[in-house]
Amino acid sequence: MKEKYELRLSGAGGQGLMLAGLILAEAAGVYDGKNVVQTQSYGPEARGGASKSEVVISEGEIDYPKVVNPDILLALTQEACDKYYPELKEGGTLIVDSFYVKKLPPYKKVVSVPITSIAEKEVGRKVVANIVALGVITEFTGVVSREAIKEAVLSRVPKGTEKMNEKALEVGFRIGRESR
Amino acid sequence: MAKSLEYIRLDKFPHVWCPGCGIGIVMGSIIRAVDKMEINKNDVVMVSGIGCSGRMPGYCDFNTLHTTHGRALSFATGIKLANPKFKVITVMGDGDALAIGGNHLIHAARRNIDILAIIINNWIYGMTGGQYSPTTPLGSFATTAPYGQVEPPFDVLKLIKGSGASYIARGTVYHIRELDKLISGGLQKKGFAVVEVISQCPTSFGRRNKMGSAVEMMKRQKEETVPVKKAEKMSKEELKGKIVRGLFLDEERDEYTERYEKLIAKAKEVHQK
Amino acid sequence: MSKARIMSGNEAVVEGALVAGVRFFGGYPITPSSEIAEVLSRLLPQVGGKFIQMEDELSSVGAIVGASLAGIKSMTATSGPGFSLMQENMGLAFMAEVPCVIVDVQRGGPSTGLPTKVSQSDVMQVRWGRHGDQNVIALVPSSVRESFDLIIDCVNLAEEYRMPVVLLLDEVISHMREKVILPEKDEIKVIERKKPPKGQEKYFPYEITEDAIPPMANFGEGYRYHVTGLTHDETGFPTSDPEKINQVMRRLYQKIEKHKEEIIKVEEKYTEDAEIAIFAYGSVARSAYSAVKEAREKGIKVGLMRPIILWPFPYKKVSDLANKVKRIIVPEMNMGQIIAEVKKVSFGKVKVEGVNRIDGELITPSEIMAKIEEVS
Amino acid sequence: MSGEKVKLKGIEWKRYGPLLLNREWCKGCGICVAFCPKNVLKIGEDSKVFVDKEEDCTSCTLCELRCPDFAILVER
Repeated sequence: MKEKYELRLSGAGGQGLMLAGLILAEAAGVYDGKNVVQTQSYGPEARGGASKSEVVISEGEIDYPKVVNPDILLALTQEACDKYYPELKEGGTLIVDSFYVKKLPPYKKVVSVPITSIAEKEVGRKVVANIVALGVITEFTGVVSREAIKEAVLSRVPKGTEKMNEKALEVGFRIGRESR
Repeated sequence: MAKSLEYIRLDKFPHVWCPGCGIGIVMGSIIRAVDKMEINKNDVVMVSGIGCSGRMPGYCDFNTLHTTHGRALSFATGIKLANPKFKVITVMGDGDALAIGGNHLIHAARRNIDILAIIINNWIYGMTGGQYSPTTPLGSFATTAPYGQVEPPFDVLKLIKGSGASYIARGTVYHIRELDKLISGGLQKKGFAVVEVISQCPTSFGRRNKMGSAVEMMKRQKEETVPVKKAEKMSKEELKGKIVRGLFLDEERDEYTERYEKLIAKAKEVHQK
Repeated sequence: MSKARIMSGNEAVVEGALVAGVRFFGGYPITPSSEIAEVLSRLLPQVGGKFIQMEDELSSVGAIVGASLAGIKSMTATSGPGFSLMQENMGLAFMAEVPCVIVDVQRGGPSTGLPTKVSQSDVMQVRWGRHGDQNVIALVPSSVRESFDLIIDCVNLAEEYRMPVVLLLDEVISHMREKVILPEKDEIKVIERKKPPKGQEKYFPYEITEDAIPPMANFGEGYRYHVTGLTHDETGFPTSDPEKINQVMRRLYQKIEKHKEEIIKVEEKYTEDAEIAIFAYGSVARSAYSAVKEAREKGIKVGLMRPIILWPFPYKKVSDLANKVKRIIVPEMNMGQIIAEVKKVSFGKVKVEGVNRIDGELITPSEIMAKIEEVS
Repeated sequence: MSGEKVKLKGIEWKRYGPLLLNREWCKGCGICVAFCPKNVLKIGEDSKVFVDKEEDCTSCTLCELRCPDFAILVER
């Protein structure tokens, strides 16, 4: 793995991106033992419209905490994709939910899968789309380990929903694998 | 006899208040209430805002705190919540309690925190030279009401009642035995207790409004007030220009710091799980 | 057990405050500080502490001063607009020498300004927000871990010096989550206020002592003393005697002046051989450090001086720095507030230049780098 | 003896029958005089209270209760 990864998880308020960002940070920091900083949009910004959560993962010290040019950009809405794609690092990975993002930018390294509809079909709940997305990111990019993300997910999701979220993660792993 | 001397800081006397000012009379009444309850002086905290009434804690041999204008109740809230063993008395003027500190007053009442709030109402900002206050009667003169007060005054007791205190009374310094009972009742009350005391400011209010000496002003307290029982039988017409005095509310309600102790027990239980 | 955790600056403040012994919080919610109140409302009662959401910021400081007089370590948290409202009763806390901690998470202003965005524009409000003269102590963390460490220092300093102490966060530090490993409790030093000697008959709450810090008895401990925001003599009673006023007011000032060398805390990186120095604090210091490392890689000799305690200001250290470098750059998220302090002691020695941002975004390393390249 | 000096808590008072006066603290407002049911008290030429008819005092304590200056005490 290279020294430093910048991730941006973007979409709309209510899609669970803040939790996803926190889980990713815990997977990298607590379970994989790396340095990590997570920031996110706050206030009205985080409620309606475009919302984002950013994670910087590094083997070394992290000074500037924000993401400038993400290595990995997750876009769960068309608006987020349009807004943040231009900032994607050259050679970076774009992961979109094709359930919402119909118009793809002219870019080769893109994973386009209907995350939300898969979440509904295979896990039974749309709300776990964020966890499915974490599975995809993990498996496709290797930015965190599978074990770490699993532990982080299980420690953060509400009690009683562990099984459902574990399944969502497994589904994400599978899609990630298939997309490679 | 001489009980009052046990409770005052003798080396600070004579006090700063003008001849005939009623604040000293209120202070005597508060002291008698504390004495009657036999509370250890170390457990009494007296808090004030500023102005003439703000000086009272300086003369009382309790734990005393003279704060900023209008904020007495916020400091008192911190003291009482931090250590509920304290018997906390706040002394405020009408400007203190009802203008700049109005918000703290209604919220202390809403919480029903066990504090005795004495509001000494002399209709005016006395110490600063006689500017009008939220209780200055319509048409009265003040240094900032040279053409007569144009704003209607607060009815203090209605305001408090709407906010949720558990003890509400109004007395005058003229009716001193009654005042002793009202203040003593307020001090014994577990909950937020308000006693409004009608008092005279001969210097800044009386003089400007041609009310005569302190004695004349106290005579007005006798003539212009009616006891609450009597007022119940009087018509609106008869009550015009009269101030009703006495005990208006004495209710048993859950007190804030006791409720908070229960919250702590609950939180500890949740924590242990 | 100490293990790695992911937590925000605001959460770290809560953890640190509890370790330092804070058992009373009175506050009023305001972005970006509200998480401090939210988490404390849950955690304080679990340890027998008290949390109260007051009706406004004026009463919040009133309540914590009251609680502190009752003997409980207390704090509040707010942001710029709320901090403005707190100035009045903070002034009383200075005058009456009541220990308490105020956390100010800076956001953009004036007025409601930029509620959810970062700024460093309260640095002078902290210093000069109140009327009258007083020395202040304000700490500026640059990381989540440091937020934990410095809130403990704040509580300790407040108790030690009998005064309000400010933890000056900014929105970036308060909201960002970082991996931290917190120290064990037994590794943390907690200071309690100096009390009058046991059995002492007469107590002067504002006694003129050698260290300029009078011992503090709590309400209820038998001394029944008087506390006022008016100028007072050593007994605590109001006085208008110029000699007495002078004595007490100068002692108040001396309290910090006398101990400033012990209080001041500065971190330096690569300053030994630096030709250009960056003076940065709070979140901006992170960007500055990033720029310093980049510049060093390019062979430009740049160093960083970062005040961990902003007030009292490290004038001596900055003056020494100005003696050895050719330029000082002061990046800050305001129109140039701390730069004036740097200039005060650099005047005639070295040119001082700012990098300023007031749009709610954190200054980036590349903006600082551009300035470095411009002046090198 | 009327006018006898008495020390209470280190402060000097003068006794007139059941009444103890502290003329140092009296500001001469006249409240005690005006509301004494038996007209026992008067304001002197020095604008301070004095006991005029100590034999009429019934120890009702109204003067003590209403004195804003804590300058009168009544023995009962």
